[in-house]
Amino acid sequence: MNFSELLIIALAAIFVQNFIFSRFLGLCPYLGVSKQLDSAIGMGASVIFVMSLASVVTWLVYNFLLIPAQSNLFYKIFNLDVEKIPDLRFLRTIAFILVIATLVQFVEMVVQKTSPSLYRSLGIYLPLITTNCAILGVSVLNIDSEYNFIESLVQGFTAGIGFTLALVLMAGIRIRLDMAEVPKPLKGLPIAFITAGLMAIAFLGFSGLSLE
Amino acid sequence: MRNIIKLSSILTLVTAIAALALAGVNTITKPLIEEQMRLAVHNALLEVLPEASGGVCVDVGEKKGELFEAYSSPDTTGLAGFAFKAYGKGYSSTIETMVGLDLNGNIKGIKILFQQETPGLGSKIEEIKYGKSKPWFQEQFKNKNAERVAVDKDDGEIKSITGATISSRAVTNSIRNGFKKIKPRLEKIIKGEQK
Amino acid sequence: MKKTFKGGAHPPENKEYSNSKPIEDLPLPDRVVIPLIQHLGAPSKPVVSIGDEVKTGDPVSEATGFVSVPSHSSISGKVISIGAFPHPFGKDIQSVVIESDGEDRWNEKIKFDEKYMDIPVKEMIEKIQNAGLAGMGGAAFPTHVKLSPPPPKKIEIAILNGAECEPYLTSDHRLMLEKTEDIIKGFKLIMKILDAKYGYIGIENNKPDAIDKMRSITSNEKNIEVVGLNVKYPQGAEKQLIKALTNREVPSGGLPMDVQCLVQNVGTALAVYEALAYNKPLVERVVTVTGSGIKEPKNLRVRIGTLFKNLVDYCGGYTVEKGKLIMGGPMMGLAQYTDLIPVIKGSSGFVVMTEEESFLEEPKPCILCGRCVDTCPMKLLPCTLGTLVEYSKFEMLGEYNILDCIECGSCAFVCPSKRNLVHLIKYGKLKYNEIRKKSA
Amino acid sequence: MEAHFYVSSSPHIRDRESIRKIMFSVVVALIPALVGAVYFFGARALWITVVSVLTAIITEGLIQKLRKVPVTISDGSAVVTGILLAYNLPAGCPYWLPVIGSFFAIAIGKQAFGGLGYNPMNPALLGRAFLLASWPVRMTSEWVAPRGGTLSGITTWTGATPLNLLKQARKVIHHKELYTDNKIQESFRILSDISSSYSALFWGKVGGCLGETSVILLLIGALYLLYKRYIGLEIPVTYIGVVALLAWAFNGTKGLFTGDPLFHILSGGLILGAFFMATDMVTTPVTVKGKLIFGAGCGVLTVFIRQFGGYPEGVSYSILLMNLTTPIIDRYVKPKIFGHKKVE
Amino acid sequence: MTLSGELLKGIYKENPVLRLALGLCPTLAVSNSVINGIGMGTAFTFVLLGSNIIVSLIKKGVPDKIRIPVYIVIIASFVTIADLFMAGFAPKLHKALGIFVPLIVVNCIILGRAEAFASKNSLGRSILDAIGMGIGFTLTLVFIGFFREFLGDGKVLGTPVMGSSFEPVLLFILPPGAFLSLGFLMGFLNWIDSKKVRK
Ligand SMILES: Cc1cc2nc3c(=O)[nH]c(=O)nc-3n(C[C@H](O)[C@H](O)[C@H](O)COP(=O)(O)O)c2cc1C
Ligand SMILES: Cc1cc2nc3c(=O)[nH]c(=O)nc-3n(C[C@H](O)[C@H](O)[C@H](O)COP(=O)(O)O)c2cc1C
Ligand SMILES: Cc1cc2nc3c(=O)[nH]c(=O)nc-3n(C[C@H](O)[C@H](O)[C@H](O)COP(=O)(O)O)c2cc1C
Ligand SMILES: Cc1cc2nc3c(=O)[nH]c(=O)nc-3n(C[C@H](O)[C@H](O)[C@H](O)CO)c2cc1C
Ligand code: SF4
Ligand code: SF4
Ligand code: SF4
Ligand code: SF4
Ligand code: FES
Repeated sequence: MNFSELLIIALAAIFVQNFIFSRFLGLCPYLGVSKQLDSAIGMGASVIFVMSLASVVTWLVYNFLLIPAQSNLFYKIFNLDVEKIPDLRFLRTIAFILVIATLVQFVEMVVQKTSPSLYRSLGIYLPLITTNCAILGVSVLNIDSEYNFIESLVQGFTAGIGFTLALVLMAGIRIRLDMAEVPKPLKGLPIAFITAGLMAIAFLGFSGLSLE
Repeated sequence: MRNIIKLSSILTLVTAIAALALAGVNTITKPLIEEQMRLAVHNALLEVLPEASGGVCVDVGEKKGELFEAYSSPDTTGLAGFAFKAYGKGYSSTIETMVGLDLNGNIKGIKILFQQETPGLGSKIEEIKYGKSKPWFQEQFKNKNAERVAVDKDDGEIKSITGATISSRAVTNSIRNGFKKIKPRLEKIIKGEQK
Repeated sequence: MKKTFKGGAHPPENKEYSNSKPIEDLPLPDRVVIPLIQHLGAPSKPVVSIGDEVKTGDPVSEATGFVSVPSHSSISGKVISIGAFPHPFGKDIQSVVIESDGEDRWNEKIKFDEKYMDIPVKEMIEKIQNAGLAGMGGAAFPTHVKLSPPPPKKIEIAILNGAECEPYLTSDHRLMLEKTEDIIKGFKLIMKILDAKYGYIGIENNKPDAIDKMRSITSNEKNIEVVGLNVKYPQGAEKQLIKALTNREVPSGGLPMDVQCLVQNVGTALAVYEALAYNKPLVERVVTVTGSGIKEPKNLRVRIGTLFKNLVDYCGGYTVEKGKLIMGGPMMGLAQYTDLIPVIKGSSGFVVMTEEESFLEEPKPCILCGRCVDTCPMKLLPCTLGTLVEYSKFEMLGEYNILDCIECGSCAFVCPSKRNLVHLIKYGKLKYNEIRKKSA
Repeated sequence: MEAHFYVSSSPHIRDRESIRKIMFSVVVALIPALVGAVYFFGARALWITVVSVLTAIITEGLIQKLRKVPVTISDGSAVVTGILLAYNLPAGCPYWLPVIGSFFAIAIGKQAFGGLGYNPMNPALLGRAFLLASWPVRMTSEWVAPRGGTLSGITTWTGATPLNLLKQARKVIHHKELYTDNKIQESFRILSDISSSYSALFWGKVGGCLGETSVILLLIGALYLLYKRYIGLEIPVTYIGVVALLAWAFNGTKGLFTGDPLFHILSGGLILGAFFMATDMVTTPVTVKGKLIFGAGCGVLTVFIRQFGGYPEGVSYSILLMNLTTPIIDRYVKPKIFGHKKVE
Repeated sequence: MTLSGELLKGIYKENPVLRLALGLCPTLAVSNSVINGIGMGTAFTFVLLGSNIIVSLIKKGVPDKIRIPVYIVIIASFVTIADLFMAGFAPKLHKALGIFVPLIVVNCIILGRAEAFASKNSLGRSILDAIGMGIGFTLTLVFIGFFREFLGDGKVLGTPVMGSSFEPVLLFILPPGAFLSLGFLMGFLNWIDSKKVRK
């Protein structure tokens, strides 16, 4: 595996194809939890964690259970012919969403048990995350891009970082907008969208990035 | 405890029903989807290698679906040419191009299979000018030697798209380099055929 | 060591109106209004009734606790009224009104006591309280309280504040020139009371004559040093002065004694000397009457309770019909709506500005230029404080340490958007304290 | 005589500085560069600036009328935005470009947020970024060669502006396998010739956006603003310093520490950006420490985009991106408050 | 509420995107052309209709504790069906919409309607609700798509309609254009509302 390739995946996920500014994934929490800095940071941390975890687990599910290839557990365990392995790829969506939902529940339980203080700061965001398309999105993207295990992990982790970056920057600006004479009809969500648009314009500065 | 078991079994049941229903749908759509994919490739092949019309295309790639032989008759005799897929990193996507070649390595036609370049800029590699039926950028490649295609900015003959040199270069260079890579294999196949 | 602090502003000094005018005695007024609140702390309680005859220096009220001081009659005559009268603080306040008999008969106990240096410290402090001393540098905090730090605290350095950094004001300047010996005597008394090791006298470099004079008088005192300070507002603010002279920082929410320092105004030192050596209560003070709204600006020795109008008349009257009357300097002083207010212990000066000078532009939105931040001597973020108050985000004020603001006005002075930052901050402090009380 | 007194809260005196004075000083400081632009690129440079400024003023006035708030076009901030936007355009661009750009800058970049003081990002740069994204061909190919000079500032190369030339040459050298020998040799020659453009870059005899080319004329204006204390050195110095350092370290083609820092300082919009746009107070941190971070961040991003980005120049995007961090910097980077032990 | 009200509310008054601010990701992501909007809207409406029907039918039989997971499974099934059929019959569109077809599963509108409406209302109303919401969603996508395609690419439904001298405002077809268009559209609706209130 090539380090510079991983770096490219990371830079793309954070800057060039930022989940918010370019891929449009995870906008609900982006707009919902960006009113305060503390919650933005908390949410960001939770998303980074869950995204990395989800990338890994869904990758494993897909490659060991769903696809008809030698990596499939059916092949390994039952010594089936590759041709005869059931092609379960059509179950991808349903499998991923269930895995993610279970995962988030599980994480919530573990965090609650092991670190009540962490739970207090992150716990409230965890349920929100299940229905966040960024998590499912990164899982599907990993598969569509035919990434291997490490690449998927890197994309999951860095996409979470990109999301957090966007979220925290937005929170900073929104606190300021709260104390600005924004024209009435634009107050609230409209100006938040316009701000996101202008931020996306700034992020165009990273477009065409290539490491050479 | 009992409750948990009950809930889990309901959930499992629902999931199982769903999975079964989906399996049913899948058996209907799977052949359709596969046919669509095959058609996409096949149509592209026919477009870039009209000589092969009537014949079939046989996949000879090491990696599935990368390199094709084309025959002029249905019984796979009479090698008419080759086609291969070229991949080039453009401005914002990896551009995938099907390239048709005659036996001398001259391009018979190209077709962009996939690109996500900027609309209005890089995506002009697929632009069809008013009153024309084929994309002008791709038409330029006809009858050029695949080994020597280059854009005007690199002293070549392919007129690049204004403001989208990167995309233009990506297509052109991917064809040239792709051809260079498969050339030895093509020569081998041609030799084998002549024997 | 740099003899200054970080930040600060440079307002035009405008001291030339009066800095070369020797102190003149204002003729006795016909009547004086002596407010029962002239100091920080509990109000005093009257001890005279209407019709009583009083002599100059007789107490008219008594302290009502440790942090409180009595007031004294500043003329001889008859008490004609006790009631609420206009006061420089902007509201009507209980005052004793005395009509002069024109004779200025002084209380007999007020006379020179040769052995004033030898009385015990405890008695000295009592005498200072009985003399009604409250700081003359502006805040009017009872002097005896400052001079009796609670036992574990020890004052190492006593500081005499001769900075007089407010524009226009020159009363401290003139006092230092004309009463140099007495001030030093008072300062030495203060040092004795506190058992302080060192004494610093801080004077801004725009008063070289005062520095020279003070130096010549203290040349034999090993432990007293006269220090010239950068001319910069608010060099005279306690914390900034201590920083400049000793490089110590009074901790947030703390007092000078937390860094073993004490600051007294030069006028207070003089009053301490007179209280101990002559038994003289605080019945008069030096007041600068100045500004382009005054015909002949002067420095006047004035009896406490004299109405400001009397001062103006003595100075030739106003040059304008409309303008602004400020008790104190233009940076921190209080604007007055009438000139029928009495001189009080903390009145270091009155400034009258013309209408044009008093014109203030409409405030505009903050452009975040950061000038206020650069200038704030406390290193706060005045712009943010102002905006938070404007948008009623009072609960966030603590995060930006609003209570550390000394209300010096530097930020509002430099703001190109002309925002009323100090006004906002004062209001913010009020609201923030309310919130804190509620949650406590 | 009964006198009448005004009452207000302290302080009762105010400094003479005002927004208007500051803004018009910036206008004055920008004039030398305009004179230079007219000299090098012809009268069109002037007209583009005029069109841009007028659009900015009219847009601001109209929107304020529509919003029924006081019209503040006389405070000069729209004029500054208009001029700076014009300075960011190629001299050969059609007149509708400054019109649309200026409109976007004021209407969406500034007034949508409430007007002066409330906008989170630099309006002029937003206008430029909008134009660049919308009409990239116009914005990157309407260069005019300076009077008596070439686009590249090097007499032997005429094709492109300096940073573009550098970028293309570096690209060719990194991907030798894709290019003809001819092309590769040419690229090496460009790299070795690049230092001969210093003087052209310094005086402004080089292609580029109309207000960015002349380093000396911009510095004259900047010195005036520094003298008047309307801008501080914190941002420009850290910005330019970091660019120089990183360019020297990483921009060479012969390994680390072989780059050409002087070329990177003089070329592109760095001087214009560092002194006139990264110093826009509304969109930059208020504290000294914050400004140092801001400047350094701009420097890092500029070199990063120049080196790896799709654009040859990174100044405008760097400043815009750092604008986004300003509220966070202002929130977490506070001065050490007098009497506090440490910043929490 | 009247039956027609049930149908119409989703179009303007309770438009899921513009009023409830739900389903923002697909709205922004696929609104760069009218045809994408139609495709996405159709798939979405199909899933919403299907899941609303089933949820409304089984609403009594599902224990509260596992309501959400069951809904998710139901929704995911319909999404998969839509996904598979789209891939089979409209491969080009399928490719253009990319991962946003499977992502319908997490689209908050659908789960939201299942939770807030179908699980509490009769089958008929649930169907009307789904159709109304679906149309509201589709119309929004198509409207923004039209705007962006027209300004950003000079085309309507993929056909160039402006003369060759028109230089499209590329930004509108790029990601920032999506945010700006939606922001201003929402602001415009607020403005209209404020006018109405004043009258
Ligand atoms: C928003 C945006 C999108 C762009 N998209 C493309 C693109 O799709 N293809 C491309 O080759 N260049 C694209 N560019 C890059 C510029 O147009 C670049 O200047 C150009 O590729 C250089 O080519 P030239 O030598 O023809 O000017 C894009 C630039 C911007 C700002
Ligand atoms: C509640 C309170 C208690 C104080 N106690 C003391 C004290 O014990 N010792 C002292 O030197 N100063 C004390 N001070 C006075 C302050 O140090 C300071 O001199 C006074 O607040 C006026 O300062 P200013 O004129 O700078 O506002 C006290 C002030 C207040 C408000
Ligand atoms: C902004 C500001 C400026 C001040 N300037 C002076 C000054 O120039 N001279 C002075 O004696 N006190 C000044 N003070 C008051 C001092 O902080 C302090 O209260 C005083 O010197 C204590 O002496 P006193 O108790 O004898 O008045 C200033 C206070 C503030 C808040
Ligand atoms: C030193 C200085 C630099 C400025 N730079 C810019 C700038 O880069 N872009 C801009 O639109 N306005 C600039 N302005 C004007 C003004 O601050 C700007 O219009 C505000 O950002 C609008 O709220 C500048 C003003 C000053 C004083
Ligand atoms: S679930 Fe996805 S599409 Fe729906 S709003 Fe949240 S982030 Fe957007
Ligand atoms: S401003 Fe007033 S209180 Fe402050 S130092 Fe000057 S004279 Fe003293
Ligand atoms: S914030 Fe307070 S201390 Fe700071 S400059 Fe303003 S008034 Fe003075
Ligand atoms: S000086 Fe005024 S305009 Fe400048 S930052 Fe402070 S409050 Fe804002
Ligand atoms: S409402 Fe969509 S993620 Fe929360």
